[in-house]
Amino acid sequence: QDAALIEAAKKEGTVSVYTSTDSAQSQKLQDAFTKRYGIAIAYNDLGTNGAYNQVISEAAAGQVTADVVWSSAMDLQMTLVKDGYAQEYASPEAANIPAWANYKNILFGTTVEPIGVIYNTKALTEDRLPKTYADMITFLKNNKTELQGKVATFDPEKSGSGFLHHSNDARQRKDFWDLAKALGEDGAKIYSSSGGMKETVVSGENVMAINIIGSYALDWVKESPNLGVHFASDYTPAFSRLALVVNNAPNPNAAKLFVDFLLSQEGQSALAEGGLPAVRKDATGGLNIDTLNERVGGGLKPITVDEGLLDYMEPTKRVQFLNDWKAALGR
Amino acid sequence: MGLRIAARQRARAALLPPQPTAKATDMNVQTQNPALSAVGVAHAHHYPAKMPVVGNARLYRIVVIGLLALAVLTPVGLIIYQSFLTGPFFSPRAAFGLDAYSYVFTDRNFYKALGTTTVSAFGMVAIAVPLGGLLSFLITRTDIRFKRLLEILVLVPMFISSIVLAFGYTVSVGPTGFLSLAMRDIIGIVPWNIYSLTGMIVIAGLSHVPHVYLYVSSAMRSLPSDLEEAARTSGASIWQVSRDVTLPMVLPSIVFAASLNVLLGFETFGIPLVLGDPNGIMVLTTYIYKLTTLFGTPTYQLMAVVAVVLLLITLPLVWMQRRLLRNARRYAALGGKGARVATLKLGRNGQLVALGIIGLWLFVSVVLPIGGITVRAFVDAWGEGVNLLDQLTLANFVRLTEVPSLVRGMINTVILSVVGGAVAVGIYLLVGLAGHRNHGLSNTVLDYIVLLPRALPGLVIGLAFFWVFLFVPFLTPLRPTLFSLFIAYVVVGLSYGLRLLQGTLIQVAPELEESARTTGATIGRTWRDIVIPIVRPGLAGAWALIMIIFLREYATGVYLMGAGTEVIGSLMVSLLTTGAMNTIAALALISIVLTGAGLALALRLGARIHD
Amino acid sequence: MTELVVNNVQKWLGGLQILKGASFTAERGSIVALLGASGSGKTTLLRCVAGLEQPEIGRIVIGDRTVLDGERKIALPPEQRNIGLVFQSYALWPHRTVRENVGYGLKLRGVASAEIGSRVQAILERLGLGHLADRYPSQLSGGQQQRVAICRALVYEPRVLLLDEPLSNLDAKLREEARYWIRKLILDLEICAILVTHDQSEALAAADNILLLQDGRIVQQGTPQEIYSNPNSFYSADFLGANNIIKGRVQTLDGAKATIGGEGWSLPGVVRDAAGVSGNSDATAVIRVEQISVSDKAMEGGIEMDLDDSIYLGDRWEYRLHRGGLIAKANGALQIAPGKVWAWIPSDAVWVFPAQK
Amino acid sequence: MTELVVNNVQKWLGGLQILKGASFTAERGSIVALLGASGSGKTTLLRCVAGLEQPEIGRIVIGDRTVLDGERKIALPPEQRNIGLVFQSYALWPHRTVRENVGYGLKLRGVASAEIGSRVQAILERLGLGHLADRYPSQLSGGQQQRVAICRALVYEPRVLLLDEPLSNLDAKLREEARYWIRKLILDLEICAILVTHDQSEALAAADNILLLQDGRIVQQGTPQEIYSNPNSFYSADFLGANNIIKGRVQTLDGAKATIGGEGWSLPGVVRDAAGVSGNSDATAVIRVEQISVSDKAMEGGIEMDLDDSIYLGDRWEYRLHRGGLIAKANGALQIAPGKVWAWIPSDAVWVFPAQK
Ligand SMILES: Nc1ncnc2c1ncn2[C@@H]1O[C@H](COP(=O)(O)OP(=O)(O)OP(=O)(O)O)[C@@H](O)[C@H]1O
Ligand SMILES: Nc1ncnc2c1ncn2[C@@H]1O[C@H](COP(=O)(O)OP(=O)(O)OP(=O)(O)O)[C@@H](O)[C@H]1O
Ligand SMILES: [Mg+2]
Ligand SMILES: [Mg+2]
Repeated sequence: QDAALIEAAKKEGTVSVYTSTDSAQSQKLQDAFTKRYGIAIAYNDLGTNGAYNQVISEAAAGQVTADVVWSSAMDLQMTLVKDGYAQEYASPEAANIPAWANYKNILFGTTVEPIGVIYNTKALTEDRLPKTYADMITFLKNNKTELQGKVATFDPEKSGSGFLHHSNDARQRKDFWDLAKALGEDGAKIYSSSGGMKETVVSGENVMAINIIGSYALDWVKESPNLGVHFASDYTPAFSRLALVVNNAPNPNAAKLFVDFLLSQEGQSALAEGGLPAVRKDATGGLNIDTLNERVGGGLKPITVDEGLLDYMEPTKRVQFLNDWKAALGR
Repeated sequence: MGLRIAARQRARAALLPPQPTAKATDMNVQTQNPALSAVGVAHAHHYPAKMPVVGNARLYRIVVIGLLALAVLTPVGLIIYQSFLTGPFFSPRAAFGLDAYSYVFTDRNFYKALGTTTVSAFGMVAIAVPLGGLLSFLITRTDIRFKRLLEILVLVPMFISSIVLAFGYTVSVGPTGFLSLAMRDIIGIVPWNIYSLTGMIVIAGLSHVPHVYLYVSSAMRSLPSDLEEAARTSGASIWQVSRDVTLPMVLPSIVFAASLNVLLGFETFGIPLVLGDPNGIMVLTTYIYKLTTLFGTPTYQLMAVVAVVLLLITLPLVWMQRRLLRNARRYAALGGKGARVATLKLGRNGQLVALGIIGLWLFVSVVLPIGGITVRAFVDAWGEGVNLLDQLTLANFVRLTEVPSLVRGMINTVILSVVGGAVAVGIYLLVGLAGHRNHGLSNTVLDYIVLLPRALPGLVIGLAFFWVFLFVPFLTPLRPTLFSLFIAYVVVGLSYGLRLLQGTLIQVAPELEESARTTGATIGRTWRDIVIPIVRPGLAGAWALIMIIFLREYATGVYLMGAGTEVIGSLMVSLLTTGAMNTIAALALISIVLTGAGLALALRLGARIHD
Repeated sequence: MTELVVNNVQKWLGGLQILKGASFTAERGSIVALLGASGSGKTTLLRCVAGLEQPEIGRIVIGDRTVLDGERKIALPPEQRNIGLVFQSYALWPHRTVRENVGYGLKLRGVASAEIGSRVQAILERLGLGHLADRYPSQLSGGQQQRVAICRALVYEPRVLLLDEPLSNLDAKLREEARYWIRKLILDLEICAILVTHDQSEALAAADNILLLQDGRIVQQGTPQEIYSNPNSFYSADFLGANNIIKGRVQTLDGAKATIGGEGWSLPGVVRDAAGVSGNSDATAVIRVEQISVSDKAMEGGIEMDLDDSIYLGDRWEYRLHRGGLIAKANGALQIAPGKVWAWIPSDAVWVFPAQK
Repeated sequence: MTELVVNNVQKWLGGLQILKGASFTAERGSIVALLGASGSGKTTLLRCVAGLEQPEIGRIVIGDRTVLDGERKIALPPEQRNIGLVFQSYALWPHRTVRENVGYGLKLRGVASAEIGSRVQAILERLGLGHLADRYPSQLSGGQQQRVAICRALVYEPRVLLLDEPLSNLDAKLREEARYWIRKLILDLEICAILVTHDQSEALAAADNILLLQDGRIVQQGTPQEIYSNPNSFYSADFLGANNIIKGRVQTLDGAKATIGGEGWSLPGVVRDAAGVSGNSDATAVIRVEQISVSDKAMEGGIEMDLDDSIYLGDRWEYRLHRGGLIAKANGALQIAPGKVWAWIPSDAVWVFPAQK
């Protein structure tokens, strides 16, 4: 660790983080950081759109207050980078994270969060659940009567995460559209938030929800006895919460120190403890990239942090995708 | 436009003193008074010029209404400006153009959403207004039992934001709600479906009854009973009295409550999001919501266009409202002859029927959603095949206290609603007085700007305020403080609070003010010593209302809150995305309890003033 | 036929007993005037009859229906009592035009709208309001509002008409016309009316019977002439008529005859309320102003007095007289110059009562 | 000294001209009574003086300040005019006790609170309200409220006092007391008062000057005696006094003397308003009731008439007489049995006016 950086950061005394991670999940991380450096965190949980919006608005107004943006909207983060809102920072910890998680020392993946399925244990049993991606398509097709109107998934039109999950699948898998059609045949219901989906599955209103954020789900099942989580063994995509240091950040040193800490073993362990699986292998206290891979059956396929994320930021392509999606779903 | 305003003023003028009309001119000419004929020639075809109205606090009125207009029109203007651009207004790439309009107006989904919204808004009004009027009548004008308790219970549906409310309904009467399951056990099927347009309308309608109740009841409370007694001695039964005297007398508040509810219907977000969205029932607000992510990055110009459409809807509403209420004096009834205020006797059967109606309504709109929330707050699992008793836990509440931002959020919310609410009522009162017995252009301005902020979805107005505080230089230091939230809340609460006060102000008989003036009080003194004390019960009511509104407001704060300025409502929105429904339910329950306590306090204060 | 029976009605308001057992009856086709000092409970009594207040104790019968019975806990609501009430405060509905205000009672009774129109117009014309039918109450003068209130209560021809100072804001001419016409209507329709008024000449002229209310109790009841010429208490004597109130001392007392006197004067009179009047006690005498005749010429049996002033009253002159502590007013047709005059006071016009505080 | 000048005040309300050029002056220490039919504009005129309405045309001066000038566009607000106004509708503040209602004007004038207390109590006692000081207006009877309104306007001793039927809800005794006391106060304080009243005896007794308002114009102005005995128009003659209105035909006309008659009767009289009265034209005569003396004994110069009825009026009897088309009322002290009577009508008491519709 660079002592000068720490010194300068302490002088700044505070770091302002714009994030979509709710503070319950990151409380351990925040506490650990503040305890270690005595630097206060102004923790702004703004949601993905809120964070993006505030950063670009502040920049335009010349009133930048954000130091670090730490958001799960990978595509929006990449857009910020591309549009020049982020500054390069060669973190000494960058070497300890996988290469796919480091985009040109500007954008860093901090977590690896699997995308999976949740189901109501009173309605479905573990053994009935399909093992692979392809099985899932068959399963949906074969149990139409049982599942009619009782399958939930993200609405890519209203949810940025949903769009990311679906469009990533579409990029990775040719049979994605078969899945979409199968969902359509089951009369799947679409939701704009994880919360909405979880609640309906907990209550049995929906039997299962597909393409849900698995890291959350792993926590949920601890509390809700009638909820189960499931991952396909051959293909479990995972997204990552990306962090960047904002251009002209008012507290650049504290910002850099915070990013360092996010990627450090201590920070990663604190994240894992809060239920956000660490991208580092050596993180303890919860799932890390290796233990997670085991947990999901070995098919973990993290989404690479690269320009590919911007594919669907292009309006025509995006609209095309959404139209295809709606057509497949029969809406 | 200018011409039309002038014409309207003239039409209105005919009912207000002193007014020029053709008839008056004729008489003027005919008069034989010699002193006049000299002047009369000059005035032959003119009505004598109006005398200047002095001592009428003109400057005060102009300044206050001007400031208010500034506070409302700045964000609104920003939205309108944004709608004519091709990108975010602050982006160097943004250019003028109607692209956004052409996108929205050629989008099939927009029309579908508009249609659905219209149906649901008017459906909601059709349920809420009659029920609200009936409730107000029963509670304020009759000797119905349990009045004190009912007064609070009736407002409970307002305690919670519509998202939480809708969520509460899913827990109780959703497809696997505890009541639905019980019903299915008894008759085999669940005879209702809340995930439908009808379900949305009924729920929205029932839960907006308090919005009507508040306005109408405060007007009814100050109605002297001799008017009703006169009708009863003429042979009218209680119901005829309420239909023929009480309701028409409070027409201004009913009309306002109706137009406000139409707007609320257009603006409501939580209920369609939770109940309509999964089945693809889309309304304008969820349509706007979609526009924030549809293109990856937020498309402000499209949102702005839809917001402009919503703004345009207010104009005919206000116009109609103004026409209906042209002759305000007709509703001034708080006369100078100290009439005794007595309540109508319901009789035994009347009591039973009335309590039955209220009980049923309370069951549907209070017990069901709040029961749902309460159940959810104390369990981790529910629904099909789950025995709720096995699931009881306090963990959800314990978790709240562990997260500093949630604790801060609760404190901030209480400060903002209790203190901020009181200050806001003070501000509304200043504005209300500025418009009181004022018939000029400034009053027209007031009428229109009052409803404007309510037409905009909270999310949009919050965003606009965020920009205002970001881009207006001397405001920037206020952005990270609660003050920015407060200002936005004041504007959002304007249509609720100001109108409530205006409705009460209108009922103060002019003689009461005139007698103070002739006794030697200036207009300011008159307001302070006569008008304000007379409307004080209304003030307490307004405070209670604003407190509730601020407590449960969620959308406005989404963009404005930051570290240290969290508020419960907006925190719940972000919790929704991570799926922490347990926490949301616990938070909601706490905020319901807080609201109930605050309201009881406000009513107590108001009550003491009233007796 | 008896149309209205009020029996021992007692009513508390704000912790005070306002009515302390009021009883009276009223006949069909007659007007009963309810007189009493301001605050004596007239309005409250009317409101009890109308059913707008629920007396705690008492019984009220209208026609052949018991509308109130404190013991049997019967209390019909106002709308079932078939009454008409003119409020002291008018209580016009500000949101309705004059026509609508007046027509409302008919509408409630299901009268065809054409007939409503003509009946309303007729009654409005009757009281000189025909041209104001489309105005709102706030556009009327006080007297016009009052007349509308009268029309509203009368138009549907109720069984019992309750009038609370219905003419107080009308000028003499209009008042007389309205009174005449109300009286006629009441006789024609054979209804019964209770008229609260503060104007005794109105009560004396218009009523068949007068009730005198004092402090929540009816203290005297009778025809106008009875009440006027046979008051049974100082309150009754004093309340009606224009009076000279004379404080003195009983000088001689012989059965109902007494002489009351003071410094330099004494007057023979009759005792009207014996309780508290005894030889040499203080007493108060009441002499109706019109009973004293004054002349500037010596008069046999007259008392010599000083005239301080003659005041013009339009149809007559008022004389201010005194003799020692005896101060009196009297009327006459002529102006008399101040100075010595002779006053003639018949001894049966000097009513002696116990001393009043 | 002239305290109030009202000059050519014109006012429109709701598109109608309500005041059509009212002018008058009022002196310090005097009471001006404003009389006029209901709806003639009395209240409106008072409101203009008070500054509650802004006349479009006219000038009003109070003391030495021009408070209104239509041409120079001056219009002082009510609170700068130093007036007191008693509203026809009382306009008591419902949220204040009687004491607070009355004390408000003093408080505004910065009087020390101890003094306020004593002055308020004194004035309340004066009008018999001392025990009600802590009540709210809604707990008072109508007459009590009215008295509170009077106290409120008087307590701070304004320069000009405007009273809009201030005594209409009081009974005769109370009214007389209040009137007497108001009058005394006005003389003592040397203020000037405009009294609107519908009660002509009140106007005649209390006022130094009477203004007669007809349809927004002042048609006659003078001392009570002038107005009563020298009316210049039918409206004036008819408005005041108790009158016999007699329709007939002019039979002879000789300067101011005329004989009016009809079927079976004729009366000599004087012409009071010549416009429209000519030989053989229709005419209307006004005879004050008190001018006719009636006797059941033949009287020289008397007219033989039929007495239909004697009606008891308390202090006197009213006789209903007729002779052919001549119908008249007269008063007397005695009851006379129906039948033939003789009426004596002085010819200068028969006022002949043009025929009225
Ligand atoms: N706002 C209004 N619009 C139209 N006409 C009005 C309005 N206000 C009053 N008037 C009319 O003006 C006339 C004068 O009213 P005002 O109150 O001055 O009468 P008034 O002489 O006081 O009568 P009263 O003795 O009955 O109180 C009335 O005929 C009334 O109908
Ligand atoms: N709510 C109340 N609380 C206490 N006292 C009351 C209340 N209402 C009326 N009173 C008192 O009851 C008494 C009778 O009132 P009421 O109105 O019947 O008098 P009234 O005879 O009609 O007098 P007026 O001639 O002045 O109208 C009054 O002394 C009044 O002060
Ligand atoms: Mg009364
Ligand atoms: Mg008037």
